[in-house]
Amino acid sequence: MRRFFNNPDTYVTDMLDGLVKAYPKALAFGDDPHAIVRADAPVEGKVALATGGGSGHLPVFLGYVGEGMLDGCAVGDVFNSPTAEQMLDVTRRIHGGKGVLYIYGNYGGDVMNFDMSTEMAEMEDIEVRTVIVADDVASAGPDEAERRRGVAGMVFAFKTAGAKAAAGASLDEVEEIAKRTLAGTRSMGVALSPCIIPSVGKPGFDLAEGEMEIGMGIHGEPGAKRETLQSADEVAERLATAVLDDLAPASGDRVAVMMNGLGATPPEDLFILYRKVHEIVEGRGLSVHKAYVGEYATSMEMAGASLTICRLDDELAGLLDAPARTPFFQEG
Amino acid sequence: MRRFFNNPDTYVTDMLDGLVKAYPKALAFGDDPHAIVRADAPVEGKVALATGGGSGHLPVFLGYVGEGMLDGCAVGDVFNSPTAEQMLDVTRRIHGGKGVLYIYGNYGGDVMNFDMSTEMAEMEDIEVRTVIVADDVASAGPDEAERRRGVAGMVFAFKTAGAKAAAGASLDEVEEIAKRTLAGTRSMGVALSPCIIPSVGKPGFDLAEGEMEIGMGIHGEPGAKRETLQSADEVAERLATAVLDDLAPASGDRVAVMMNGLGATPPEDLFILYRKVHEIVEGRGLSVHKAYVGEYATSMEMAGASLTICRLDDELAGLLDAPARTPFFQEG
Amino acid sequence: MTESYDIGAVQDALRRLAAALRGEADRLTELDQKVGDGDLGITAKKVADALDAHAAEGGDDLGQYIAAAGMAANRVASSTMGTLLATAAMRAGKVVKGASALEPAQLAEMLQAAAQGMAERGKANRGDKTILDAIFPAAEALRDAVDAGRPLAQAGQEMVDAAAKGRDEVTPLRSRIGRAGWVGERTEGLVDPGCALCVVALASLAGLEEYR
Amino acid sequence: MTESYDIGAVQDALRRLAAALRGEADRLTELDQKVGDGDLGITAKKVADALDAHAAEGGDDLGQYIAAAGMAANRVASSTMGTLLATAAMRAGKVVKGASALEPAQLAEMLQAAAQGMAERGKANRGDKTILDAIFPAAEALRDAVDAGRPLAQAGQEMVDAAAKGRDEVTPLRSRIGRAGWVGERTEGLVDPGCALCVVALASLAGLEEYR
Ligand SMILES: Nc1ncnc2c1ncn2[C@@H]1O[C@H](COP(=O)(O)OP(=O)(O)O)[C@@H](O)[C@H]1O
Ligand SMILES: Nc1ncnc2c1ncn2[C@@H]1O[C@H](COP(=O)(O)OP(=O)(O)O)[C@@H](O)[C@H]1O
Ligand SMILES: [Mg+2]
Ligand SMILES: [Mg+2]
Ligand SMILES: [Mg+2]
Ligand SMILES: [Mg+2]
Repeated sequence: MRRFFNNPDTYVTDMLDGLVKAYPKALAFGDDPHAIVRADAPVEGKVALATGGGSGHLPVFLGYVGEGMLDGCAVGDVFNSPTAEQMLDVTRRIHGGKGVLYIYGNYGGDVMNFDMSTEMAEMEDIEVRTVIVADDVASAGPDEAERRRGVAGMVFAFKTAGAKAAAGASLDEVEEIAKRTLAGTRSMGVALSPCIIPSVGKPGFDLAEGEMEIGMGIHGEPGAKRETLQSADEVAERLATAVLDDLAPASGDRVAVMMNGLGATPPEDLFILYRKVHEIVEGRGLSVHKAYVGEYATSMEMAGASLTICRLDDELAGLLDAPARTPFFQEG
Repeated sequence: MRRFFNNPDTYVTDMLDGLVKAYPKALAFGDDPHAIVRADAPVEGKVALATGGGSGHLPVFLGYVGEGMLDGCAVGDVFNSPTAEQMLDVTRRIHGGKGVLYIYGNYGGDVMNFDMSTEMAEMEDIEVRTVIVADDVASAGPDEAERRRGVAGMVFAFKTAGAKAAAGASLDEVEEIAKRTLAGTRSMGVALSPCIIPSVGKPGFDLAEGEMEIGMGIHGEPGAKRETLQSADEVAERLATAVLDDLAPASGDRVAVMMNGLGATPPEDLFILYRKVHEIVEGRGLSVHKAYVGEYATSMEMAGASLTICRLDDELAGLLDAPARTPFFQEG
Repeated sequence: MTESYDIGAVQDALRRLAAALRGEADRLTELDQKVGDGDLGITAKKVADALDAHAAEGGDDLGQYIAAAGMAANRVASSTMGTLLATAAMRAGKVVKGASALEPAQLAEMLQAAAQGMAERGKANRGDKTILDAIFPAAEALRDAVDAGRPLAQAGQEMVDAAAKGRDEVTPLRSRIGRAGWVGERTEGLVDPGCALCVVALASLAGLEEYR
Repeated sequence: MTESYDIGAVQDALRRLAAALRGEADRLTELDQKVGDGDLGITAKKVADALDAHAAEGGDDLGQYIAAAGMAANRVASSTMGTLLATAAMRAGKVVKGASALEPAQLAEMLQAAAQGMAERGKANRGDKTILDAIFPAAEALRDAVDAGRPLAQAGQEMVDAAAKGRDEVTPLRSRIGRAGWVGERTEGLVDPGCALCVVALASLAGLEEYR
């Protein structure tokens, strides 16, 4: 394993300790060290946003906690859900009197624990709503789109819903923005190598040099197909075609495009992929409102990339452009 | 090779094409596609800052072109200097009437080409000054510190000098800030894997799993020592000790700390390293003004990390905190 | 004389459950390795530790005490089964909130609430080949036996028999949900790990430790 | 009658230089592989292509024409040697700016300016085992021969002999600069690739193509 850590058992707590040491003005612990909230939480009179999920995907999830985005995040072990109580801890700390919106990826353990946390929060008279992210078109067909996994597309929902909440909107309004954003968001990824969970110590699957798995999930869930690695332009075309065919935007639509690296893929390569995606997007008569090229949702040291496209209307475009300040993401 | 590209010969031009497509409002080409400048260049009445060097290190170099940092960058092939004429192209386009400061890393080819560009620019009555970055303590002893390589520490000079220029300072003043910043900046890295130049197609050297090379350069230049991979805390201690012993700050000094990933190392691991570095820095009676944890200067898909520490005075601290907006770096 | 459980009996039951989960951990891991990610034994051990720690503390309100045992389990195990077991305990506790002793009818009500809670939590259906296919028949059997006035020992035996029968009936089927759902066809003929855990757990609660 | 070079002669010289660099590219690569990164042959070929393209165009001001040849070379080759060759041509051109024909004394002056330019550009010293150890003796020999009024053909022969002697004198030494400087001890006894290129280049300019 070509990695830096101490003890696999303290991998996540060491990481969180380093994170709060690095950004003491921005982030704070809850009662539980797996609960991370804005240092100024709760923001009174604002709808609060929370997310959560397994570690190993930075900046997803806790990297988006900050002004203009999320208020808190419950952090699980690597690729494992946090507990309901950790989520409840976050929920309590960020609640500013206007309710809490959960936005998180569609994984069984996360859903069950967030649901449990919701029940417990409601017993404390905190109103909680949930919007589940299911943007990965490779994980299920359009007929069962609600079964899809949640991947990098969640970042767009964090941004738009976060900006709406920062602007003073109600829980209904913030929830509606998150849903509207995700209704227009689709993703697909391609992996060129596995990654290693420190407590396991070896790759969860094999992927030989020169192979690629189109549609692989961010924990190594099997993809649509394993093939010979193709040129960047061909890979970009595969991803863009799958995402755009499913999203089916109308000519003239404005979109945001995210070319996301999974971990070990250099930014240089991502720009080479983006170049072709941009051409394809414009070739379909769409205009790119904003491009996001870099690491937004990762899988440790996995080599690979994912493409996310989000259809925008005027309000969503304005919310994407609104200011945000987190340790991992800034806008405006 | 687990990488995305089309033709090795067009690796850099494809990358730059994608980059300018992604950030058309921020970046523009010069006459030569290897010359990248702020879209609003030249900024009249401001000292202009330029850098340059080989590709393969994003965000170094061109990722720091933008408001509050650099005005332009000449981009060479992977790990190869750009040409003098490309540098001259950048120099001409960014010159706003108050002179140009070159800040770049101490590599033979870069130095010669920037010197040549300087001579040519002076024939066109553009005043050019040069500050060379030589922050890597592993590359030469303190007795021949001017021979050291330039690595991630250059980012601090880009930031402080860029902020000083944005505040309207003279070429003398901006040059002095860059020099003062670098006089207090030291770095050292550790590599866990090699990286691959696309046109070469195979790693430039071997580094087996379970080995680490302390002090390796960002192009794979040999380091101080090849050893068995140690725990994150031990690695952090090695780096921090080497950097701090050379810098020799006084107790009570304020510092900025950069825990930089070389490419394939997950951000999670960087925070685990940072945690220990933070303890050591505070243990020496220093206070951390600001931490930078992430990828600031990379070597393609190399696994590894580098530590940079920069001693600050009040003015430098203020310049670090001043606003900056580039596609890869934002502040304030 | 009605049979009834006080706090001491509940603590004993938790300890028996913990011992059973720990004792069967390796077998549960083996079963989960075939159809899932092989962490069910780890979950079982973590939950066992949490239950033992909880049993070391007392409580007046048995409902709250049992719900808190669920919370304690979830705190250490946020996997699917950890969450389902926590939910089961929380729901079971909720229906007897305020009680200082538990009578057979309440026990039957608790198991039904637990099954219902698991179903709501996991949004699976009976026949999807999950723990639901063991716990629902068990809850129904317990309710029927208690309603018919049969002694608790016999009612417990009928409960566990029903759970085991449910487990075996779905073994030939294909898993349709969770990680095993991705394995598809190859799950046919393999015991569902969650069902196996359910039988072990109910048997220990009923004092039938040798039952598998 | 003084010997002198016009634009046609300069174009011919550039073409001879290009042909020689191309012809020796593989040998230069081999030499650079032993002590450096093995790209010197690539640089030589790229420079050769640029010189041929430049030779296809004419120019009135020979100084500017030769300086522009250097710029053209740098445009395609930004490696150490590409930059040094470009600098050499630019400096050589500068000292004859405005000339439409070049006389022997000017040629000698040009070679000295070229050597001086390389030294300033690379900040190396004689004895560091670089191209400087070939080009400086060559420039001195040319100047002496021209000063003594010897015919240009003989002066050229003396120039190339001096370059080769300089190259051979540093071969036993250890490289102290550039990539070869990192290789250290193992460079002792190996020919410096830059010196080898210098001999080839000067020989071709002097019309002594067979000289190595
Ligand atoms: N949605 C669900 N509802 C009810 N039970 C489920 C569900 N998903 C899985 N299970 C049960 O959980 C068992 C696996 O538990 P566990 O190993 O903790 O899951 P995982 O490792 O996938 O989180 C399965 O054998 C099945 O009985
Ligand atoms: N600083 C220097 N000054 C003068 N000549 C140098 C210098 N560094 C290297 N050289 C010469 O350049 C030759 C190598 O050229 P080249 O292969 O282009 O270098 P690199 O591949 O390292 O850029 C050496 O053999 C030596 O003669
Ligand atoms: Mg499992
Ligand atoms: Mg699991
Ligand atoms: Mg070379
Ligand atoms: Mg080279």
